[in-house]
Amino acid sequence: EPTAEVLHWWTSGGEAKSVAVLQEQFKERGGVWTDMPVAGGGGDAAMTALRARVLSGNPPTAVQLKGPAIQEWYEEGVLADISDVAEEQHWGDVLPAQIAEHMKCDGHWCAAPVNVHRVNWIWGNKKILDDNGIAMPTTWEEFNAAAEKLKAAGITPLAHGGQAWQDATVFETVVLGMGGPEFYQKALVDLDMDALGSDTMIKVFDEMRVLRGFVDENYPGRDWNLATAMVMNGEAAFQIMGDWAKGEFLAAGKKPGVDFTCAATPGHGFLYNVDSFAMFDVGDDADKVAGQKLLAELIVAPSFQETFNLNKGSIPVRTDVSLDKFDDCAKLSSKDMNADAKDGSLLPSYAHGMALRGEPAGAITDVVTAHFNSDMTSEEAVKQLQDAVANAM
Amino acid sequence: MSNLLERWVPKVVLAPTFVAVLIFVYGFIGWTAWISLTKSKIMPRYEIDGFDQYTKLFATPRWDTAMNNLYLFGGLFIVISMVLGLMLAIFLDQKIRTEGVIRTIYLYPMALSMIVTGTAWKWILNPQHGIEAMVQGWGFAGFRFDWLVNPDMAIYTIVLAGVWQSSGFVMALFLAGLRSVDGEIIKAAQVDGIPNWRIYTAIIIPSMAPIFLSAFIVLSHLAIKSFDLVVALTGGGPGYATDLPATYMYAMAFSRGNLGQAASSAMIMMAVVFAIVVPYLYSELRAKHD
Amino acid sequence: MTDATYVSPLAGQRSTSARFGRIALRAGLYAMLILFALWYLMPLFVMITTSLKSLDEIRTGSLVALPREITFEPWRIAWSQACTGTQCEGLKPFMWNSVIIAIPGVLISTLIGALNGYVFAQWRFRGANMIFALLLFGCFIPFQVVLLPMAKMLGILHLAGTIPGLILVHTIYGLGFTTLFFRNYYVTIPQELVRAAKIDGAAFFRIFWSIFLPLSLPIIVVSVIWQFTQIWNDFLFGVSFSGPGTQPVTVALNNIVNSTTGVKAYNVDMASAIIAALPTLFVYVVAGKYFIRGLTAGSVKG
Amino acid sequence: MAPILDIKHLRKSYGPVDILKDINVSIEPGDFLVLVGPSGCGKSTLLNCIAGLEPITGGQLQIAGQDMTHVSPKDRNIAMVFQSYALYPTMTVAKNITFGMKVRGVDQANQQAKLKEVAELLQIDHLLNRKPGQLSGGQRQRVAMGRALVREPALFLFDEPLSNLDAKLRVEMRTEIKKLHQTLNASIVYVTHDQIEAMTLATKIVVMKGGVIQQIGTPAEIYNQPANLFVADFMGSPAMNLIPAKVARDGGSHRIEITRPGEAPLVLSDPRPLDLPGDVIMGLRPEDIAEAGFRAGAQVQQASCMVDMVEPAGADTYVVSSLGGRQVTARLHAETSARAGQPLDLAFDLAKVSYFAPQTGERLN
Amino acid sequence: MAPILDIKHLRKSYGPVDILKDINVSIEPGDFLVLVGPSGCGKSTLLNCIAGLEPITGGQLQIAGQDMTHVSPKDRNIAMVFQSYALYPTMTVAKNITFGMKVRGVDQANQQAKLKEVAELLQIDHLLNRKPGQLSGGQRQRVAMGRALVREPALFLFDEPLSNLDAKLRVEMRTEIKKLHQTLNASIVYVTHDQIEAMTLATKIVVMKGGVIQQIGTPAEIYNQPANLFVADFMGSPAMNLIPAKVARDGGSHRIEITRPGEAPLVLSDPRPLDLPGDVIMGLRPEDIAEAGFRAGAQVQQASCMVDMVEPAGADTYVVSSLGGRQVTARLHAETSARAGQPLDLAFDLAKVSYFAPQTGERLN
Ligand SMILES: Nc1ncnc2c1ncn2[C@@H]1O[C@H](COP(=O)(O)OP(=O)(O)OP(=O)(O)O)[C@@H](O)[C@H]1O
Ligand SMILES: Nc1ncnc2c1ncn2[C@@H]1O[C@H](COP(=O)(O)OP(=O)(O)OP(=O)(O)O)[C@@H](O)[C@H]1O
Ligand SMILES: [Mg+2]
Ligand SMILES: [Mg+2]
Repeated sequence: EPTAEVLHWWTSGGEAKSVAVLQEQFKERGGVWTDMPVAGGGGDAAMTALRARVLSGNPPTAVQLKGPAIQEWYEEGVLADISDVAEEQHWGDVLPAQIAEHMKCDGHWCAAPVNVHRVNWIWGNKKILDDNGIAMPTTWEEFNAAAEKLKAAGITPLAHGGQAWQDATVFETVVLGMGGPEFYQKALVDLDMDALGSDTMIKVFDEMRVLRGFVDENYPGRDWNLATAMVMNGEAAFQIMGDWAKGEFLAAGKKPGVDFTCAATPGHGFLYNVDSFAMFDVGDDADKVAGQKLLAELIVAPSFQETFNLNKGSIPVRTDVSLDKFDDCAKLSSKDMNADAKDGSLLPSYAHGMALRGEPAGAITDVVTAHFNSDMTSEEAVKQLQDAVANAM
Repeated sequence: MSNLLERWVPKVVLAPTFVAVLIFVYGFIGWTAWISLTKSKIMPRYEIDGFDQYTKLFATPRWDTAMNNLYLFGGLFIVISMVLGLMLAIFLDQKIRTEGVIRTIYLYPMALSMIVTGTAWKWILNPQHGIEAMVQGWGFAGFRFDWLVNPDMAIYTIVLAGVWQSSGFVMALFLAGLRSVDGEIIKAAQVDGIPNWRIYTAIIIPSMAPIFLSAFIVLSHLAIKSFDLVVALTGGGPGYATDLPATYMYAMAFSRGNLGQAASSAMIMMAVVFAIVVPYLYSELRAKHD
Repeated sequence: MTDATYVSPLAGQRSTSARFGRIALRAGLYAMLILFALWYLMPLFVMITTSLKSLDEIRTGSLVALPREITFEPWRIAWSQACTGTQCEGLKPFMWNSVIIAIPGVLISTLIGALNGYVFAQWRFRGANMIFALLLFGCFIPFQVVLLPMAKMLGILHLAGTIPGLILVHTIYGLGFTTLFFRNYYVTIPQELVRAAKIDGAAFFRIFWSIFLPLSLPIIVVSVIWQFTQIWNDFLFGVSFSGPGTQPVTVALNNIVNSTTGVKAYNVDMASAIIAALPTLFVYVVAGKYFIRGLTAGSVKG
Repeated sequence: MAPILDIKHLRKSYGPVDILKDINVSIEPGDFLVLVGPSGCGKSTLLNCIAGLEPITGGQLQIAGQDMTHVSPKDRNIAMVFQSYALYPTMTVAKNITFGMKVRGVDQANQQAKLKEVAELLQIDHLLNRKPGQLSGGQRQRVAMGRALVREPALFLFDEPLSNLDAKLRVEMRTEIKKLHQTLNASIVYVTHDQIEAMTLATKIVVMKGGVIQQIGTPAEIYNQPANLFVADFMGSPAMNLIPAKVARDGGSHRIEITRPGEAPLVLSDPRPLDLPGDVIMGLRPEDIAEAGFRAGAQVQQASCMVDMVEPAGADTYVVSSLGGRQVTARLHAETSARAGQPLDLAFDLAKVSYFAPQTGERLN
Repeated sequence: MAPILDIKHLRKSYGPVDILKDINVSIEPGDFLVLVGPSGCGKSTLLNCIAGLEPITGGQLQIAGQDMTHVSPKDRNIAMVFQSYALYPTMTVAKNITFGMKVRGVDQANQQAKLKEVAELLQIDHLLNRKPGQLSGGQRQRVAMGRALVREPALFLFDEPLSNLDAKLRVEMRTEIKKLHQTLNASIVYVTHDQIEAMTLATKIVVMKGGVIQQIGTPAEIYNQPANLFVADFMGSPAMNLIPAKVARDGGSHRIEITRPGEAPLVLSDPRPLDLPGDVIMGLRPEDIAEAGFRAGAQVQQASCMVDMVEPAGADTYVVSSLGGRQVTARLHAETSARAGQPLDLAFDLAKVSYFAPQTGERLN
């Protein structure tokens, strides 16, 4: 019988229920699911455990992995090939090409995608915006202007949590918004030195500095959900955060379009954060191999895609899943994804480990967060950015 | 014959520990040293590459911050915990009727996972929710307590929470030490007209010198390994203002998949520890020999 | 006779004022103790109040205020319903894992530490100090460094993902501390006791068992408190070297508390943390009773 | 003048066990009180109570006219030498001795002068840099003495301070203590098991037994007129001979008859005007039984006795004979010709006799 | 028969300090060796070396004919009473005493029997359930004794085992130890500062000073023929009078001249066939100087001396006079009529005199 030991970091209520669906389906198909959840640090703890498991010669069968980390593990020679399932299920046809690319190692399939989170969302408190006559901004200039207005009205314009990954999240949306998709690709995906050192980048940092002016002074260390609560409670007007923030709004009984609004961050493009499962090489243990295949098949199958993403707030990775049951924000997200996939503005989020491997991504974050939390000049930040990236290569 | 055996007993007793330490400490340090010379990424690789990792390490501003923080945090944390722990132990040693309850209160922070207490501290220290807001609410509008969000002061909040968490244990350690001092000697001092505080400073505490060594080692260990504390309280922030070598190392090894870098930072950290601890150990063990 | 019963008024005054001073001193002492107790309790207060609030109240109210309406739901959830993965049974199932890791781990490392300390303090041989120093330095090895080679070792020993494996790891890295505690306690015990026991014909282990262990209560308490806390609260080893069925409670707690993109239920988090700490607190209370004074009383003169 | 120490109805118990029962003693300034009694009778406990180291169960205690019952030890102005020494283990000998002075703010020069003086007196000047652990038993004891001697308290408490010293040194120390007492007019409470020490040092001796005071008096009183059988038996070494005797009036004097195994009773006569019952215990110290011809005096009476045992002991020879069913010891000079199993003429000095009631043990004369 | 203990050229030093220097002693089975010497001379250290508790720096040590130099204490078959007691603090008195037996596998019934016997002997049977911390000093010391007495080792080592007991108990204990020695024919090394103990118990006395043996001999030899000035001065209390004197041949005898302040020199004559130099130190014990008329003997010579001081001490009275520039003590009976400042006829027993060379201190006769 197919068996699978699944290492993942989806542990909180909503997430856990979502995975439980998969577990149910797996069991229905006669599989034995061993759960190995490890939360913490956005998967860091799970990665730590994974390394120990691999080194001790006992890797889990399937592991929640994403972005270039998949290829990194592949290079260590520990991933299994699931091309036969992928081909059988015609993944190539139903997945956006960019996203499919993340699932492949050396041309063959080695991971199965679960969902797409959009990172570059900006959330707004509907009432505040209406009261102050502000529409969702579409450019950073608009945003700045609106923010000034709010500030004058005594409202914190931007709710933000001063954690490195949140700083990076804002940063990448600014890079995308001010530099455009092409610049984003060059700077944060290809790590092009010229782009990193360009005037655009200086402007980006300038904007970061401006944004900090819109954040209340108690932001450092704040959890993202507390920032969300600020928007909910009318203490702040906006928050820039991935679509998981929607879960907080919904959990508090807020309605999209009524109590809060969702929109893409100023500028054009779609930053995605795709969760996926990589299959580890389990040798010739037939049960485990069967488990991997079954798991891969179920993950990408429409029924799981639908239920899972309904639970989690993200959107299905398949383009052929009906969105009838999804809310407006999700529909918007899906629409944008399909559109942006065509013009090359569907881009991996660097802040969430989709664009870069750990080392350069971390190096960039170090600079971003250092800049955001000090009085460093933009020029200095750009210089440090170049150094750090060079150092991390 | 049995005599010979007997002379070997102490060594035989120590042997397992010794072997374990050789393998699991010094073997692993050797392994780390090796890895620090390689280009290991997410997993160890064993091809020697040279001292590149060290060069990179020293070029990283974040590492500088981390090391400086370690000195500052370590120094304050150890000294304050020691002083506070000793003080509380002495207080508790005054035939306090509710000793059991108070002792447990002082100790409990050790029992709680910092992942969660960190959140509580974060709220307490947060100017918007915590003490500052509370005191301002009492009418002291000018009151400021914003260390947590001030990059220059945030490290002191780590000290605060660290002391909160560990001083209770140090107290317990000292309490055990205090309780082992012969009561007759204290009586003699009392009759000699020595005031209580002098009895502690001049007679009891000197005879607890070995316990200080224990406390020092435990606290240094905690200082160096403070990881949860930072992660939970400040996440290393604002920026990376409160980064410590342990968080740096963890970030390198596990978040960023740069084992070589992590290994080199571990080696540097151990070298520093060695430089600080060895002289102390030397003097301490020497003195105890006669 | 008369002047024997005569007490000068000054004397009376002085002794009442001395008594008054003593009472004042005592009061000050208690005040200090209570003040510190309050400081120590502050985060616990926040945790407990939060754990008694509903999530709504947390979202909308002040974080550090008293609950408007008390609910025990979060405790129930934490104990038996919170999701730690696909399994949503709270902390309950994980407690036992921690117990069977912690108890042997504590006992073994304390016992070996006591024996080691006994050797280092009372049976010194050439090079013993050197070994002791090596052991101490071992206390400083960063666990991040240990993790990967240890994983490999456990793999080799076929202990990966098992409870004995975890016990082994905790014992090894606890030994430095337990040895340190015991050694530094035993060096203060008069050597004459060993001598008398030797004359009585007792050998190494007998002396240890009959003379030293009974003298060690306070330090055993310290060692047990330390080791139990370390093992019980350990996350890194627990998460790295456990398998699916052997995860300790910290991993579960972490899974409840530490999800990145899920809805944060602070009340359940806090309740979980307190529940997870209860066994440790229990150990503190029980073991704390043995902080006994004057175990060496009357042994030797000098 | 107020007594320097005045103890009234002091009681002390450890749990249910009463250790000290209704102790009443007072000491005038300049008194040298020696406490004697069997091991475990409560001497150290009494000192501890005086010093305030043990809470007392009942009664009252004044030092220098002030009620000190509840005053802490450090405010009682007392110096004490502990039976168990209780040296500060981490301090050198010099520090052990000077520490008290340092705390009291005595200036450095004075400290050193005092230290030097006391160390020389105690012959420990070559040990000043040692730690207690590196000293012999007697040396430790002297350090403990030194710690007390550098002070000038209202009251000294010495608990067997010379027990571990050799005879020569003990004699020297005894002299020094006597000097100290006389020159400083110090008030001292002193516990000893050495009867010579007790006799030569004391101005007042307290004999205790089982936590109860048996007799308080000058050394001569205690020695010559013991208040009861216990004191008689306890003081003096070898102990006083306590011989059961029958008494009969014989005109103005008493006729005293003492049984002897296999011989006619020994008959003595006490001419003193006493009122004795028919049965008494007669107490006579060994030195009051001499070899005939070596003792002169109005009431010395001779009799021939069978010698059971001869014990030479350096300066003296002890001779044991069986009288009244007891082994009676006589102290003879070293050159005596007494041989075991042979009769010997002994001289009994009846002027020195004490009589005790057999039942109560109380003194009768 | 092989000696039970044979020590050859034993040396012991702590770091640079030599504590014991070339010690050579041997003990036959059944010997009762008493070690005496000033405080700090190395007695306890010697016991520790014999027991194997301190590693020795040089030399050799045999017990019962076997080389034990490097054997561990527990295999030496030795019982020891420590000067510092070293009781097991967490064990009751009963456990303290039976621990050794238990370790050696003595069965329960025997243990209890032995315990009972020893506890009664030491009068600690009511204390068996106490911990050491709840005992008085003397009680602790007796427990320490008990621990040794329950065993039957090849050799007993006692380090001042009776120093904290009262005189009466000490005499009783002394008798018990003597009995033990005689009935079990036990071999014993015994340290004491009590000269009576030394004299009455020893079959052999070793006098030490500064880690060097001064004399080994029977009690009578040590007392009557001290090997040098140190031994002469050390043994006996009050000490032997050591009087500088000028000697001149006077036919077959010696004319001995002792200076006196403000008076003509005292002249005595020793008829014994000796070969003395011109200057000697004359040693005469206080008990060998008596009041004229109280001492008989062939060589008793009388002379009138000025009394400087009179010290009554119970049974005796000591009289001090200045002779040869020294304070010379005479031991007189208690009823002497001597008064300070008045002359008194003293009788000197020259048969008992020891002569010493002033420079080397060695005995001359
Ligand atoms: N650990 C040590 N280091 C240095 N010197 C020491 C040490 N232990 C003892 N001594 C010295 O060795 C000498 C002999 O000590 P020991 O205990 O044998 O004396 P003792 O003859 O038993 O004296 P006492 O009669 O006072 O007990 C003493 O002068 C003492 O100071
Ligand atoms: N903590 C205690 N608990 C119970 N009894 C005790 C305690 N301390 C002492 N005693 C008992 O009190 C009595 C008196 O003890 P104390 O030390 O005063 O005797 P002592 O007269 O000094 O005897 P020694 O001459 O042997 O030193 C002893 O019988 C002893 O056993
Ligand atoms: Mg006593
Ligand atoms: Mg000694």
